[in-house]
Order: sequence, then structure tokens, then C-alpha cells
Amino acid sequence: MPPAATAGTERSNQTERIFGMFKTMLLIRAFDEAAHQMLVEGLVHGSVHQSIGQEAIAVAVCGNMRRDDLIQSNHRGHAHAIAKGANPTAMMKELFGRVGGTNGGKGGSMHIADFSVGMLGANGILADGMSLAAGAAQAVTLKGEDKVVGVFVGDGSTNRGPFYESLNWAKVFHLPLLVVCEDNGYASTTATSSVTSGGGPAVRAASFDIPVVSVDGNDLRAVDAAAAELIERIRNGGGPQFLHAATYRLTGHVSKDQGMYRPAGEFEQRWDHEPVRRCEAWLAEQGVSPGDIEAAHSAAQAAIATSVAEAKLAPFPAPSLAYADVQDVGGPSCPK
Amino acid sequence: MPPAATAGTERSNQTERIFGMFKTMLLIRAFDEAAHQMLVEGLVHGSVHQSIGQEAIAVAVCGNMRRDDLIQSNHRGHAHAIAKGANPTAMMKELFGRVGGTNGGKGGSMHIADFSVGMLGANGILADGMSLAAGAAQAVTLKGEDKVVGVFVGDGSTNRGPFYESLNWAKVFHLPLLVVCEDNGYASTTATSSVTSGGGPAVRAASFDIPVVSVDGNDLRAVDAAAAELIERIRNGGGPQFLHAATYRLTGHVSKDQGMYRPAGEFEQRWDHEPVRRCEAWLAEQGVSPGDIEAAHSAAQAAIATSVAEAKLAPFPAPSLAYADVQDVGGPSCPK
Amino acid sequence: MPEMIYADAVREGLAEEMRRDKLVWALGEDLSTAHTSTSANQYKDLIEEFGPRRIVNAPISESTIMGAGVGAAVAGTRPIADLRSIDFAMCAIDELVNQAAKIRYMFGGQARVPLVARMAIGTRRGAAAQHSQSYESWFVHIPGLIVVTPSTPADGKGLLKSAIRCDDPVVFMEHKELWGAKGEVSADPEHLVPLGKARIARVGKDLTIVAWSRMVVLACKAAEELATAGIDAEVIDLRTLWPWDQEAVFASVRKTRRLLVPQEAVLAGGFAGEVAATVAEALGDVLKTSVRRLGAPRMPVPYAPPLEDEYRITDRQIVATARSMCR
Amino acid sequence: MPEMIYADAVREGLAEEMRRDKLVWALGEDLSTAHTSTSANQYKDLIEEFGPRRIVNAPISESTIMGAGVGAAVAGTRPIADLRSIDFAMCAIDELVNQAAKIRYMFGGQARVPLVARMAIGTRRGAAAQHSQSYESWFVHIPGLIVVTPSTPADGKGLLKSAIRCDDPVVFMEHKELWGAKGEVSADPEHLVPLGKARIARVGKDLTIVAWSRMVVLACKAAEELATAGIDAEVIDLRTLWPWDQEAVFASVRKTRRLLVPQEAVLAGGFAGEVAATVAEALGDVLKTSVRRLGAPRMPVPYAPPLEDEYRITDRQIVATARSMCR
Ligand SMILES: Cc1ncc(C[n+]2csc(CCOP(=O)(O)OP(=O)(O)O)c2C)c(N)n1
Ligand SMILES: Cc1ncc(C[n+]2csc(CCOP(=O)(O)OP(=O)(O)O)c2C)c(N)n1
Ligand SMILES: [Mg+2]
Ligand SMILES: [Mg+2]
Repeated sequence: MPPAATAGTERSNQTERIFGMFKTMLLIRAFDEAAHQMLVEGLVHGSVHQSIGQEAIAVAVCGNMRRDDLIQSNHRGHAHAIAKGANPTAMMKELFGRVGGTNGGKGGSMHIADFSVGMLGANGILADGMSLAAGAAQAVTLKGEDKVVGVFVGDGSTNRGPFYESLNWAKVFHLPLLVVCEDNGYASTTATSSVTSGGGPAVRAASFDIPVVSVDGNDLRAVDAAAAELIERIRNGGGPQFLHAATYRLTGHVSKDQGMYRPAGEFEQRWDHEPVRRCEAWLAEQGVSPGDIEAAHSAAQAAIATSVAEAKLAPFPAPSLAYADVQDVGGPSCPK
Repeated sequence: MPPAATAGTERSNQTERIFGMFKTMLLIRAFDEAAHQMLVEGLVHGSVHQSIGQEAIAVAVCGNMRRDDLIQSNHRGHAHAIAKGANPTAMMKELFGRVGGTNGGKGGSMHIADFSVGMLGANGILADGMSLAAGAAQAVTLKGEDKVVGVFVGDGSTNRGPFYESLNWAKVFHLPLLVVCEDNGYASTTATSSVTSGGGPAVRAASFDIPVVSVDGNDLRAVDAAAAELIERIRNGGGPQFLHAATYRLTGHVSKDQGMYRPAGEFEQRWDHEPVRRCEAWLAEQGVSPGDIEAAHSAAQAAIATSVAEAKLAPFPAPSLAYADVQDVGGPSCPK
Repeated sequence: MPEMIYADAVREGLAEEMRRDKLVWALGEDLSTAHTSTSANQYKDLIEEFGPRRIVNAPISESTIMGAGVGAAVAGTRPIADLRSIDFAMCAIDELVNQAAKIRYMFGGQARVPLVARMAIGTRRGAAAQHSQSYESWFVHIPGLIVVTPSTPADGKGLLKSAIRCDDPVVFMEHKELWGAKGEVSADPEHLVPLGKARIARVGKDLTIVAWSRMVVLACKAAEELATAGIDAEVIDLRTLWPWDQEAVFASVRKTRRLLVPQEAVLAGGFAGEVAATVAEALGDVLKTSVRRLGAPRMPVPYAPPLEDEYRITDRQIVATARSMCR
Repeated sequence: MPEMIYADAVREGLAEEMRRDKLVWALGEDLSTAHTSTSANQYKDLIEEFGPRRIVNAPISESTIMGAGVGAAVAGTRPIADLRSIDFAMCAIDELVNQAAKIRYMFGGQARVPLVARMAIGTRRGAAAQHSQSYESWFVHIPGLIVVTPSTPADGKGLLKSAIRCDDPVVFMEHKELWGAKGEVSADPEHLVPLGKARIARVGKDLTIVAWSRMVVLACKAAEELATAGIDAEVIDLRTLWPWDQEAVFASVRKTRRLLVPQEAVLAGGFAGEVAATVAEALGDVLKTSVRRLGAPRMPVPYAPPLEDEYRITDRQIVATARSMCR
């Protein structure tokens, strides 16, 4: 979903486009900060995986997709959902487990999904999204549609077998699939390089004869350009493509993790390369005023504050809803 | 296990070495022909996967191993077992399901194993041998041994996820593992090229930074040279190595399969490239007499005829043995 | 009604559904070519009629066969993901349990998964430990899944058609030793066998035998022999293990007041336990004698025929147990 | 005896065995570093003592964690393959079921598989459908496997030590919501809890409650409340589900003549069915009232707390069912 353009006669189209994506990044960051805070306060349950520092990838990839294109997400799915156009308030309600949540309160953070915008769901099992996305792409071809399917996979997850099976599958069946590897250098508490041989996911993907583009995933414009090209190729029948985006996770892995396993200084240093500030600097160079940038920040904060406020007010689902949507035949009946 | 050398003063060591391996090939071929015949006659049960046309790989790889080195086999395991030094009569008894079988009649063809010669078992689940072998190699390092572990994997099986996970694993932990891909162009009834993208297993293995050597797997001397080099590297601490051996299966995939899915003429044409005749021609060039070659053939036939005769005479295991070797605590008790 | 073998009946059922709905398709290993080989002919000639995009010959990638099936189902098609046997399906359990079974629920009903996960069960002569397993009870334990175990060619066809039309994931389990079984099969392409409804395979009054899959054949044989000994057994073919037809079983047990549940799988942890426990809980006071189960000893399937025979439950064992219950 | 939490007790058990036998080692994701994160501290500081070759931080490769564990066990070491939870173990079922469980048998006793396959079970607040599963009953159905479900810190330690010393594969299942539970734990490194022996958690005469894992805690709580209502419940903690201590259960049921089996997992196809069916078969004529089971409704675990509460079996339900059985 291309972000809505802000009116501004003196700015180039490209500046407007990037400014729009910038606003989506801000929304994601505000959402993830709030989600974490609400977890700390006990209003969000289970675990929360933030994308702080990684926003550019989701935004630029989804920003080059149509609303009816499909994406398959992973455990770190808030950014993907917002970038694809999901409503942050419905998402926040889902994290709270409330009525009006994207999944009706049944899924929570790790299963956030919004099929109305082609977001086929976050996923708590690493790399499983690969084969699901390949299958969705196969359905697309079977139905004769021209949709593109995107799948997000973490660097650590690329050491799971389904990653390879699915790459081979996508290439053999020439599927309209964009694989996006968000390489943040860590898999939970483990430095991915310590458990990954050779040149890593990009080299391995290339061995399946899948075209690979590697980018600085914290450079919004670079990801945008690469995603635009790869999605165009796919839409034109070019078969599966692979985008390898280097990035860094500026928070702990999950929930209240403090990330103590990282070398001293790494964390602080990486803040200098994060996508929001870098994009902000570029926008300023293009003549976007400090006031406009400040307004974008405030708007994102305000939007998410509203989401949180609404989520707090929303009721919990009726217990009887627990028994719904298991299966048509043979589902459990509500005891009451 | 290096094959026993035949006395013969006028022949070079190399000729003797190859002649020895040739005899092992003949033994394997005679075994597999007999196994199939006995299946047709109803004396062998279930399914039998022959290695006819592929003998050179098993023989040359195992011929470069020590008896205490370990191999992990797959569903097509007779050749591996015989090459590693298993007793064909005990193997034939196993195929008959009789007392004195390598596995006591419990396993049959697809689970043939002989731990006394480091043959850790055939395996009915494709590619599972990869991780088992990696684990065995890890045990070897943990125990401070200098053994090499070999694993045989078919071309079709390399599209399973565990193949990749295990390659990464072996490289990350720098394990003494030789992966041998027996690429016979087919996976059951399917031409592997129709379901495999890119350059196939060798290219993919290389993407994990594992050294790869590709050979004509029907050329015994070529496989011998490659295996010698790779095993030497491993023994010297070089970490995992990959041997890609092109070959062709001159029979159906399993049991009574006639291989009708192959293009007309392919089958006949490939008989001209099979390893036994090629090796025979080379031996003749080296001055091995037709009589000696004929004698080798007869010896192999006679040995296997004896194996079959003994297997026919061996009794079935007592039914109560079905209840043995499940588990020490909580195993089933024999009803009698 | 025409007579045909089980493998032909299920193939006909699949072909009919593929003709009816062009979003029905199948994926699995060796689907296009297996008919020239040694397999069960479930897909013979279908690729000629439907082409390689609907009869998809897959790489050896069980996880992805199942996972792509799930993704394609979510995206609006009706795939039959054929794992060929439960033994190989072990390589795709995650995709079935963590994805197929949960997607509708955890996404709050936004998505449906009209997937048929096809995987044959059963001991086949000499197939040994890794090619003879029966784990139907596992999937009864997984919310979101429907579990189907047809015992006749007619049910094979009629239930496969219902499974394909079902909007939820169905685990469809043929029995390897039934593919050659003969029976009458309806030629009407709209003849469906409903999910969750048992079939009374034999009416009787002294004892209820509840069975499924190939065990139905043995139970019926046992019942004939019991009849010669003056014991009139009722045989219920459950057909579907989830949902299972408690109503039919309860009605029968209320009548006969005796229940025997023989299964092919290992007894411990098998589905017979679920049936026996449910009946013991609900009708404990009705029973004239304790519920009884039969099942394989808790051991892998051995290879040598006389050892394999120790694993197999036989009609003779059913007869003996039934007689002891009716004494 | 010192008091400690469950996570510390199992860590101490592992460390003791690793000191005792240098062929004992562990492999799994985030083993070396998890202690600075949010996990259960089962491996805290062990890498410092034993080094990275014995506390192996694995890539995200569940199949290979299990498969390498099997291979390394066959080759003479004693690995603990930690899948971290049963949910992720779904990705390694094949290696457990088709390899670990069968190798000794199908190779005719030539090999042994002294592997501990560690995988936590249980609902954890807000963890939802893919991180809250309990499939202990599956492995009871798999010949070759031993299944262990400790409910206390002492048993966690004592049973892990027995599992490590066992020459057959053991599926070792901690409960995610027990890792913080406190209890007295023996400091004697030779104190082992035997596999297959139940523990009478509470002596009683009116009713037998058979439980395992976290359900033992709830059953004991329920028993205290039942006592105030004049019902004297006996609580049996099975500890090991295969082999399970039929002798202890039968002896108790012969005394109380009533059996209730509450489990956390989904009722249908769960292990409670095995216990209930076995007792109903063997002691049907002894029972004063029908056997009873409790288990979760057949639905994935929902996320929102009030929905999750519908899934969870509570001590109140145990009390209510027990009371209805003793009326
Ligand atoms: C199959 C599976 N194994 C393990 C886990 C536990 N886990 C959740 S996130 C994670 C790390 C993932 O790392 P990566 O793929 O790099 O993604 P990132 O978290 O860095 O975005 C792990 C091990 C899981 N959810 N699923
Ligand atoms: C996991 C798994 N999937 C499917 C099968 C069925 N199967 C047995 S052999 C075979 C073909 C194997 O092809 P390849 O790996 O090339 O070995 P080859 O038979 O050619 O030696 C198949 C599909 C199996 N045994 N295990
Ligand atoms: Mg990462
Ligand atoms: Mg092949």
C-alpha cells in the first residue's frame, strides 16, 4: 500500500513518497514503544517482539505492494501489519485481547493478522511462513491472478530446513514470491554469525538460482528502490526474488529482554544508523521543514495514544467466543 | 575397509587395489540381483532398493575408510553395507527375516545395519541420515577420536530441509563429515531435474562454504581418488567435505518397478556407462587376464549363491523375540 | 452400482471433485508418474486430464508439501496435500499441527483452511518399523483437525469428496492394505458420505464392536464367526474419528451393554482408549461387563513375518476377547 | 534439604550429571546466553563451567538438534537435545519418532539411543495457540520412548538425572508455569528418582485423583478443599507417563473405588483416556461410580485472558467433579 501523499507543492514527488513512508515508520515505532510499555504495565500479555530499528524494511517493501498483494509475516509482525495497512487501533486492541482486535482477541501479538489488507498473519513458528507464502503464491498462479506474495524471514530463521525447501519450491514452480530476509545479526540471544556458515542467507538463496539483491535495510530509500525493482520483476512474471536487508534490532529480542548478550557499546553505536533519524536527515536536506517533521512525530504519537486509549476501553470478548471458529464439524460446544 | 589384495606379482599396487574394489562391486551386484530375485520369489519381504549401476561410489568411498570409521546409509543401503565390510550372508538372512540376520530379522532391507563394521544403518526416511551422521561426527569430536563419518544421500533427497540444516551444522561445528551425494538423476519415478532448481546439490552445498568435489560416479578410479583426498582432508581436521557423484540406476526404483517413466532408450544407453564393465575394461588394459576377471565374477556369484542357500536354511526368529529390544524400562512383555 | 477397488474409488472421487471445482488440486511426490511404478494408483492418469499445475509432482520436501498446501488453502484454493504415508508425514507435523489446525482460530475466523492432508496408515507386509505406522489418535488430540479413516471403497470415495468440500483441514487416512479391496461404489458424483457419521456394518444385540479402517474388515469377519458360536455382535464402522459418532456408539452400547474396541495401532495412547474411556464414563452403569480394548503391543513394527504377526491384531483375537466378554 | 525453584533444580541435576560423565552434553537454541534474557535459566552459567562443546548453542534447526542428538547418542555419547518447548519440537517429530524411538529395535539391539529429548509443555499466560501446547499423550503412543512429566523441583532434578542415565530415549517434559515453583531438593548427587514409579502426593480413601505435571499442584489444592467438605482424596502424581505406574494406581483405586483423571491437555485423545480406559477395563467391577476425566475443550489455546480461562482446567472443576462422584 503506497502511503498517502502529503500536499506540499515545493517538494518533489520522491520527497513526498519518502516522507509518507517516514510517517509510517514513525507510526510503527510509536506502536512498538507503546506495545512494550503496555506489556510492562500488564495490559498486554504473553510476549511482544518489537521492530524498533528495523522499520524501513517493512515500510519500503509493503509500500511497493498493492493492497491486494499478500504478505506472510513472522513473530516480529507489528511493523509488517502496519506497513501493509492494518489499523493500529485494531492491532492494539488485539494485543490487549479485546473486542475489536484484528483477531477478535484470539491471537495476540504473535498471531496478528489482517486479511482485509492482505496481511496473512504473524507466525510464532520460525520459517514456517516460507512454505505458507509459497503455497499462497501457488494459489495466486492457479487462480490466474497477478498478485505478488511477500514473506518476511529473520536471519536466524534461515537456518531452518523449510527455508531451503521453499526456495527450491518457489523457483521450480516459478512463483510470484518475494522473500525478504531481515538480517538483524541476532537470533534471540545468539549472534547469528556464530551459528551460520559461509556467506549466509543471500549466498544460499542464490544457489537456488533465485536473483538476490542485498541492501542496507536501514536506508529507507535503498530498500524502496530495491523492493520496487524486485516487485516489478515478479509482477512481470520473473519468478521468485530475494531481498537481503541488513539491519539491527535496537531493543531486546522479546518482551522485557534487555539484550545483555550484546558486546558493550554495540547497542549505542547502532543507534546512529537507525532508519528514522537517517531518513529525517535526508528529508531535511530535501527541504522538509523541522516543523513538518516535528508534526509527523506528534501525529504518530497522538495516533498511537488514541489506539492505546481505545484499547483500554474496549471490553474483553465474551468467554463463549473461545468456542467459536475451531471447526464447522466437530468443534467444541460452549458449556453454557 | 580397504579390500584384501589378491596376490599377483606382475600387477601394480594400483591395479591390485582397483581389482580388489572391482571384486567388491561384483559382490554387491550379485547380492542385489539375488535380493531382487528372492523378492520376486516371495522369500524377501517388503521392498528392496538395488544399487545396480551405482556400485562404484559405495565401494570407493568405503574403500578409503577405516573399519572403525562410521557410515550412515539411506534406503538404498546394501551396497554401502557390503562395501563397509558387512557379511553378505548375514545381510541376506536379514532380508529373509531369519535368525543370523544382521538385525536379527527385525529390520529387513531398508534398515540393514552392521555396527561391528561401523555401518550405522540404512534408513527408510530420506535425508534423515544427514543429521544423524552430523551427530555421530559431533560425538566423534567430543570423544576426541579421529574417526571420519560418511553419509550417503540421494539426489532427490537433497530437496529435504534436513539436508541444508545438517550442512550448516557440520560446517559451523567443523565436523569430520563426508557427505556423499549419489546423483542418479531420479527420485523414485520423478526426474530430479524437474523438481530441483539451479545447479543442484553441489552448488547448494558449496553455498555453505563446504568444499565440493564432483566426479563421474561410474568411474571407480575417479571416485577412489576423490574419496581418498576428501577423507584425508577430514582426517587432518579439514572439516566437512562434499562429494557429488553422478551415476545412474540400472534397475527400477524399488522392488518390482520396471522404470517405465524413463525416456525410451535412456536405460539401454546407460548400460554402456556402468561401472563394472568400465572397470573391467581398465583392468584388462592393465593386464589383468580374462581368466582372472572371469574368476572374480564366478567367485562373487558363488559367494552370494551360498548366502542365499544359507538364508533359505536359517530358521525364523522365535515370536517372543518381537518383544525384545524395545526399551529397558516399560517395554512390552511377551504374552507367552 | 459398479464394483471397484479402493484405489480406483478414491481416484474417481478426486477426479470428480477436480472436474467440479477447478480450484481443487493435488500436490505430492510422484503423483504424475507413480502409476507406472509400484504404488497404489491413486493418481493414475490424472495428470493427463488435469495437467501439471493441478496434479503437482513435488520435490521431496514434505514440510513444504504440507506448508504450501496450507498457504494455498488460506489463499482460496482447495489443495490435497498427499504425504503418501503417515510415516513420511512425520516430516510435516509442524505445518499440520501448528499451522493448518490453528489458522482459522488464532486469526479469529478471518481465514479458512480447506486442506485435505492425505496420509495412508497401516501395517503392510514386510514394510517394517518406518513404513507401517498408524497414528490416527494423534490428530484426534489436535483441535481444528477432522480425522477420516475409510474402510471401504465406497466410503473412500464418498468421504474423500466430503473432505475436499469441507472448509476445515481434514486428515484423510487410507489403509495401505485396503487399496486393493473391492466393493460397490456409487457412480453418482453428488453421492457424498457425511463427515462424523458412523455406519452400522453389522447389526447385532449381544456386543458392540467399534472399529475403523482395516479393523472393520477383521471385526466383520470375527462377527461372522461369533455368530456361529451364538454371539450376535454389532459392528460399528466409525469412518470418522473426529468428530466421532458418539450417538451411534452410545445407542449401540445401550442396546448390547458390552463394548469391545479393537485397533490396529499400538494400544497405549491409541484411539480405542478414547472410545473406551468415553463409554466407561458415560455408560459405566449400563455395562454388563467392563469395556475392552485390543491393540498392538507397544513395539515398533518388526520385519520378519512371524514377528510382524505378533504385532498384528487378528480376527481370532477379536473372537476370543468377545467370547470372554459374553461368558 | 535446600529449597530451590524448579529451573534451578533441573539445572543442578544437569550440572551434576555433566560433572559425573564427560560424555553428557546438551544442545539447543540459546543455551549459552539465555540467562541474560527472559528464559527459564535452565542453563544459566553452565557454558562457563563446561565450555561450548558440551553446552552447544545451536542454529535454529530443530530437525537437526533432534537428529544430531540421535546420531550422537548412537555414537556413544549422552546428549540432551533441548527443543525448548513441545511447540517447536513439532519441527523435529520425525527424528524423534522415526529415528530415536526405533533405532534400537529395528537394528536388532545393535545400537542404543541414550538421548534426552527435552521439551517443555503447558499453557503459559498469554502465550496463545503456538506456545502453549501439551502433547505428552503422543509419545505414550510411540514404542521405544519413555515419557517423563515431573511436577516438583525435586522430581525435576531426580528424574532428569535418571533420564540422562537411561540407555533409551526419554522425552523429558517440564511445565512452563512450574519453572518458578519452589520446593525442597536433595543435594545428594546420587539421589535419583526412578523412572516409572508414581508418588502418592496425598493419601486418602474416598477417591483417587491421578495427575501429572502442573495438574498435580491443582489436584493437591483441590484435595485440601475436598477435605473441608469431608471428602478424603488420594492424589497420585504419576511422574512418568510411560511406563506409568499401573500398580500404584490400581492399588489406590481398589481402595477408593473411584477414579478421577484431570489433565491440562485437550481431553480428546489425551493420556487421561489411557488411564481411565485401563482402569475401566481392569477394575470395572470394583468401581463405585464411573471413571471420570477432565481436560481442556478441543480448541487451540486462545490469547485473551478470559478466553484462555475457558481452556484451563481449574482446581474448582476438580473439586466439583470429585464432589459429584462422591455423592
Ligand atoms: C521453530 C522455532 N524455533 C524457535 C523459536 C523461538 N524463537 C523465537 S524468535 C527466535 C529468534 C529468531 O531470530 P531471527 O530469525 O533472526 O528473527 P529476529 O527475532 O531476529 O527478528 C527464536 C529462537 C520459535 N519461535 N520457532
Ligand atoms: C521422507 C521421505 N519421503 C518420501 C519417501 C519415499 N521414497 C523412498 S525412496 C524415494 C526417492 C529417493 O530418491 P533419491 O534421494 O534420489 O534416492 P535414490 O532412490 O535415487 O537412490 C522416495 C520418494 C521416503 N522414504 N522418505
Ligand atoms: Mg535476527
Ligand atoms: Mg536419485
